[in-house]
Amino acid sequence: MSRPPTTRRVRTLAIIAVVLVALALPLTLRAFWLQSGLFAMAAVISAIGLTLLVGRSGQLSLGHAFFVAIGAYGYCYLAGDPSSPLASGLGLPPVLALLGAVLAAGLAGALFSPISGRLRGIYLGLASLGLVFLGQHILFNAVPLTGGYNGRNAEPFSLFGFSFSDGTPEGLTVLGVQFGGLERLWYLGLLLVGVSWWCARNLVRSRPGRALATIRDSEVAAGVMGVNVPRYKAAAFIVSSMYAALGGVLMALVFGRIVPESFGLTMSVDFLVMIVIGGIGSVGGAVVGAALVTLLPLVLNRYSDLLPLLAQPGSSGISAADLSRIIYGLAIVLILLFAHDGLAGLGRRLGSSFRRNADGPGSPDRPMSDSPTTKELAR
Amino acid sequence: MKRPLVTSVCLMVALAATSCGKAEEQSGGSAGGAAEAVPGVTEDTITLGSLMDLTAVFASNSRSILQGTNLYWDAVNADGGVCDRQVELDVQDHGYDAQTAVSLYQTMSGNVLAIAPVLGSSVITALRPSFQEDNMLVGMAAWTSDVLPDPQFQITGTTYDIETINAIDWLTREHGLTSGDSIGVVYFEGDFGGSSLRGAEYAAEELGLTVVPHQIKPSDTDLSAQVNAMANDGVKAIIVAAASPQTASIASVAASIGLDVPIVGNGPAFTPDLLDTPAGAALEQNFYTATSMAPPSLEEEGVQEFLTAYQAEYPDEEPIQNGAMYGYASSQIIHEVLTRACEEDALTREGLQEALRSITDYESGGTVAGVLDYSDPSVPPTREIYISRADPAAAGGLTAVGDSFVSELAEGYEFTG
Amino acid sequence: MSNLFGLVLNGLSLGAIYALIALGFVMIFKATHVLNFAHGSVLLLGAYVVGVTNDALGFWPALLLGIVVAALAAVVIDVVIMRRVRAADLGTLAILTLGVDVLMVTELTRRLGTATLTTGAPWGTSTVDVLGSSIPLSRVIAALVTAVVVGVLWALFQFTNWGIAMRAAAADGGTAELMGIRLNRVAASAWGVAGALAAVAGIFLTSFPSPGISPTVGLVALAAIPAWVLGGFDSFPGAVVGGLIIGVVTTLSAGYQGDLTFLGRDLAQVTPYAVMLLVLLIRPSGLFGTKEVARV
Amino acid sequence: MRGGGPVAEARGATGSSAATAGTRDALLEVTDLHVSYAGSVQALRGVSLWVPDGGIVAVLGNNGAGKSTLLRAISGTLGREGGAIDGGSIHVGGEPIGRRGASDVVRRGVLQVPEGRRVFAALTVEENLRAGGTAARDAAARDRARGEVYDLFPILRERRRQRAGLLSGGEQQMLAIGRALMGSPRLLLLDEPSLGLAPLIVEQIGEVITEINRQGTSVVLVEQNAAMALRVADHAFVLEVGQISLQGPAAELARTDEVRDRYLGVGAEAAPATDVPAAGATATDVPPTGATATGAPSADAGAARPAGAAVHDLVVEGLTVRFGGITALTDVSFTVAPGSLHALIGPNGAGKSTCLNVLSGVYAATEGAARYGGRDLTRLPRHQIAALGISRTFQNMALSSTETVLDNLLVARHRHMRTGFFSAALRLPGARREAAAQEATVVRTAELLGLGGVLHQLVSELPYGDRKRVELARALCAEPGLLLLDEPVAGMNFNESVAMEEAIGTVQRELGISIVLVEHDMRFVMGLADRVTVLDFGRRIADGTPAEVQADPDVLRAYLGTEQEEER
Repeated sequence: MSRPPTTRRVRTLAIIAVVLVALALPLTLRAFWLQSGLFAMAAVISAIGLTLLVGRSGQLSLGHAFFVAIGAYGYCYLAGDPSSPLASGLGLPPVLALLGAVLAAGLAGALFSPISGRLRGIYLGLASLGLVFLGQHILFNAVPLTGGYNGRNAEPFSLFGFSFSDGTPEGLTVLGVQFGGLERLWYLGLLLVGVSWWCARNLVRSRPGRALATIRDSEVAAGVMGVNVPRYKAAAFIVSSMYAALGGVLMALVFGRIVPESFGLTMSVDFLVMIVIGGIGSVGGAVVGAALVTLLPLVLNRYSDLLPLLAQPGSSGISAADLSRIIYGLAIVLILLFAHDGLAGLGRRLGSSFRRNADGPGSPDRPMSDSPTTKELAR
Repeated sequence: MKRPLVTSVCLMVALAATSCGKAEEQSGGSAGGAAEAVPGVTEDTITLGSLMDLTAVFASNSRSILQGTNLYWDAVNADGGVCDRQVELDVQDHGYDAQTAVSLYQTMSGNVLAIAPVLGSSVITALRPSFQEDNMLVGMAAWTSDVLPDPQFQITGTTYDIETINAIDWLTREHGLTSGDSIGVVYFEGDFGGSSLRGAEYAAEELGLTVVPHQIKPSDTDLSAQVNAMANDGVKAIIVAAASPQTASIASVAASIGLDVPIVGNGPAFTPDLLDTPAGAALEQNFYTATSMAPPSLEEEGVQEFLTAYQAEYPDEEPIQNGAMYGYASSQIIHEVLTRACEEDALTREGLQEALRSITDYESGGTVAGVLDYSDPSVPPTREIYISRADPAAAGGLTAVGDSFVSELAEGYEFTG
Repeated sequence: MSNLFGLVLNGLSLGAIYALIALGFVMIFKATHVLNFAHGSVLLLGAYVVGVTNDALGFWPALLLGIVVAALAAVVIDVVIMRRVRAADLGTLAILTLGVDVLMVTELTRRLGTATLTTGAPWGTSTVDVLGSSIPLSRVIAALVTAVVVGVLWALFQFTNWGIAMRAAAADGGTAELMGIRLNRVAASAWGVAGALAAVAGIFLTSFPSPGISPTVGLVALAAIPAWVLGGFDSFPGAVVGGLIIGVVTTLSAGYQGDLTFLGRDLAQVTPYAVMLLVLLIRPSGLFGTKEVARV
Repeated sequence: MRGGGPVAEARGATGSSAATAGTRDALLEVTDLHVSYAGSVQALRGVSLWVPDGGIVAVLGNNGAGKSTLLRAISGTLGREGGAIDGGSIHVGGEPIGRRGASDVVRRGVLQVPEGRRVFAALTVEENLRAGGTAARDAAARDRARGEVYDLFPILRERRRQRAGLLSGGEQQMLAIGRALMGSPRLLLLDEPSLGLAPLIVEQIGEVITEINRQGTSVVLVEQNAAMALRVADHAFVLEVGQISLQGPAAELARTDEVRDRYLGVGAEAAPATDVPAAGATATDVPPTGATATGAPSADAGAARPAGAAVHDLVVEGLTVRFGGITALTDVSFTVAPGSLHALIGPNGAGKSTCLNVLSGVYAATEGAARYGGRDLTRLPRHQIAALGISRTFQNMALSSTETVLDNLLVARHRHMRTGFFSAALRLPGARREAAAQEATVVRTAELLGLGGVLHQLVSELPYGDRKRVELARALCAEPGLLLLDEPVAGMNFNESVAMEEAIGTVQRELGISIVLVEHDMRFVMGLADRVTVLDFGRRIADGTPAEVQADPDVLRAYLGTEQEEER
């Protein structure tokens, strides 16, 4: 979309500002914030993939956690120590393992495409839910590959001997801050998020992106315009799976150890919460939604004990933990009640109302029925 | 127009300024020379961290553990504390989510001397590398042998596999279980159930029994299919390595289909209010627990002390044997560790580890079976257990059957973890 | 052989409970196109109310109260929250109900605390002998109640104005509105009935052979999702048949787990979803669901 | 035919300002009504009309003229479609209809029979009637109403246990009317009751309407079938692009050339475009668009031409399409010569769109073939048909409304582009070059159709007429050899449709492509087409030049009904 040049310049400057701040953050953030931020980054990458799938091609998926798991476990297996007695690996260099894991998820997405191509809307959503349960079953039972219930360790990421997950080589210090594993991983995370965002924005504005949007709005129109609909739907699934997997790899790196319990229904639903709160179909919305959904519970948990009038853990009053869950639930409800097209829609409306104030009265807001929705799919 | 850039430059400057703060904190934390710099220890307080599940599946268990823990430390603090310091507990809720736990641990680790108690096997698994890195003493609200021989972990009593071996041995002695018989094992996937199943398989192998395993999840509460299957396999006893809802279901279904066999549960398999449920009669008939944690009704000094304190604090509630008793007993041991470290003037994480391993003959006053010996991290501190019978008349719903004991079979068990 | 027979009987009776839950899903979906993630917590609420009041009131009044409270809670969710966003898309609606679910489960978990509540159902732990297989009496009653509920629902749909209005609104809301049918009332009543069904299912799910009311009971409602899906989203007969199939599949895979270890442990957790996927592969709109028509 | 009755005074054709005195006894009074959808698309722009108590009023208009919007506004169901009343008022029996719900309107005795019947297919006839009676006061009133409906439609009594979905079209229409009568209406709103029905059945429906009215119910009859409507009604209003362009006593209107031309499709030669002052005068706020661009195409179209697809004969042979039990097309054959404009006409529901849908692969043919360039289109998936150089527009438009015009147009370049996911995601140089080149091509075509200024706007922000042109532009951007147009001027005002006519004519002449055109607007068709195929009830009833077809008695009968024919 082209905008007036001034708006574009403001946007560019804002992006530069955000990037600069993000680059400087490890200088000041404590470990908790770095760790939480990295979790958010992992979620952001996967959520971008899901919003491409749901918001762009109109395929509802509740199976995203499955592909995240393939990324996480794929990386751990490919990079893992071949001689480990519990869960062995192939011992590939981490970079290759990362690429391999992402490709493996793409392959899994392709294998699922015969089903995803046949089903629509809520049917596809709940069929993919089945994928999560099947996937978790495999994670629990394929012990030699996955380590079973106890999971397996993630090999630290390194490039040419420079480790991103621990402190080797030692003694890297910037402005008096020692750059250990988390600080270094932060930059790897930023890089991956940046590349993911950039690719997603490019895709949305390209030939495949337009084809997907047309499929979302009318499969018939897309077909008539020469789009091979089944193939593009499958491709959207594959791309989204690869994004999920990339997020999964980062997640494994941040965790250091992955367990199958993480990759369940809750994770899948959380991803849906992220893109819905952010505004379905909006890459920026997915980023904000993912950050919000990941950070909100962590921060609330961490700091809600600062609030007064809370009961001690173990007694029966409302404890800090309960309160943080309640705030989380309320946040979901309130955001969607007052902005059913998510934060992206809210932002758009605020933006356009600013513009309108500047330009005098203009057209009112666009209604729900025109936003890219999955409503039609439900039928 | 240019505001974003200006803002960002300002922010950068601010960040650079605060980075000095972080730098100082980092150097302070890693140097760790003076006693003042030890995380979680100040002039007048010792802070212990606790990672519990207060909102998800193990919420009720976590709450009762914290009841026992609070009970103990409140008494200690009223008594002047440890090492002239008050003991404080920093409790965080991970909601049984490993990711949350990992994040919470990041903040907690810099502010606490040790982590006790921590609940949730997937949480412990996910945090294990961090525990090792931080040299953190971890009081574990679980009895799995999977953590052996990591020296960080403090286990209160023996492990599930030993409990199960002792229980099966006891069944052969008291309930006529003989070679060729089958025993059913209903277990949670994961280290709790896995540990118990390993013990059962070892004992079965040694005694010529057949194990019929049934793996379940904590959300399974209707076990009629499994019990029917076990009845068809003609099991002579059932081991429950699961939680109390599963115990209740197994006992009541077994009774309803006429499967009249002893049911022995590991520690977490029982809570006293099960006896008020429709399963009560069946439990009274056939249910036993096998664990190092004493039944609250036990006529021993330490246990009675606990019971009195508990009843004074929570007059309307029954002490949950596995929860409150564990919280109390494990705090006793952490207390001992802190006292010893204090005596050595080594109230540091390393000092705590050494203090734990210096304990060779701790007697808990009956709350934990046997004499605890923590010197060898590759084995649990004891192999003794109590067998207790479900008894609505007794405090905590359990009455000990005989004294604590260890079987020869259990003595001979070797830990593979 | 008698083992198989017993397991199938057990499965059917368990399936009857799933059917009650799935009927609620269908009801809400047909009336408002919502995938209701809060269904489990409504179920839990119903059971909880029975659990805390049955000592004081006796079982039957407590049961009635539980059903009424659950139905009201569902109606309140619809009227206060869902009604404001009727036109929103499927994902938004589902996530909204998820937010409600988080709120309800948190509060109920907190209230349940450490106590194990029981429903105090008069059928206790009795069992019934059916052709040599013993079935818990509560399950037999559950199956009977489901049969009665299905019959009553059918009759309501067939013979009452409410039923006709409901079916008309589900078939074509716009036209129904033109006929003076108040869609909001129809929607609220559908939620209410679904809530009541959930409460009934909740009572059976927390009665023998289950031990009592625990916060995880709400999760069991999710186990009814495969039943709902494989029956077809908008089909009442589908919900019943789907429930029965999933019930039988679950008990069979739990009962024969010992012989099926090569498929991994704890098979009963995945078989419902595997069956659901298989059915969807062959029939993309479930067994009884309305086929989607491509429109231009 | 009713002679007397309180027929309102025949006002001048342009006198559609606020109705004031003289309508006190009006049962329904709509005053200066403005309705818009999505905040931007104006569907009604100051419509005033009234229905006297006991009268029958016809509202005539083409597709998209705003007829359905008017009904939605009256029945209180605008919100469902994202529409809102921006100004004006609606009174029933002297009381204003506020913005309260539809059920409130029903309870005041206004019931609507929706377009396309929309019976509840899975419910029985009796249950459908009960669904209609939910608003009735009590059980006795309901029973009485049911008795009356069964008396009116004996066939429904016979079939009361049958599922409504199994009824024939005519029976379904009767059921839909009966269902609304169950609410004992004072005012019945009928939305295109003749849609897709055989002339005989349409006659019956007309009689039924008269009978219902005789029993004391006022009727608003919204129709495209002007013949039947004007015969039944006392008074008629003609809606055109959201405004009343003509009104008067029905009998008088039926005799005017204007109506005969525009809505009966005859006498096109007799009434040239310049003789329609009413439409022209009321449509001043719509910018004359495509017309300005008509000079330019020759050069630009030439530029777009070389890459275009080859143009072949389209030979349709024995095409039959069945959906379930319904036969939509029966043994239809016609041939479209390369470079010609072939019109496909017929009453609503004749199977024209179905035919187009088969040609573009949207529907599967049951029998028959459609050969183009040696390939049988009925055997190809949609995207392969597109690859042969066949492109189409959709009657209801299938644009991505949240995307920009440019993006919508670029989709049509899909088959001319090669950028895949990988090169697109990484913005490889090849992808960037290709995107720039294709964008330039698309911009040329957009400018050809006067869309150059709106390329970066979202489709949802455009007025209806512009959207229709985006739809056409998209089809053209695909550089087709065969272009299928489904009602390109539906809902356009006169000037817009003239502009569109010129644009299509230019496109066809300059590009030399074949066009198959489905359209209702006879004047439009007759001015453009080289050859016309007429469908009725899925069968071909005539085929020939416009002049031949216009003279064909079968065609006249299909369009105007038997009675009208006799009158001539």
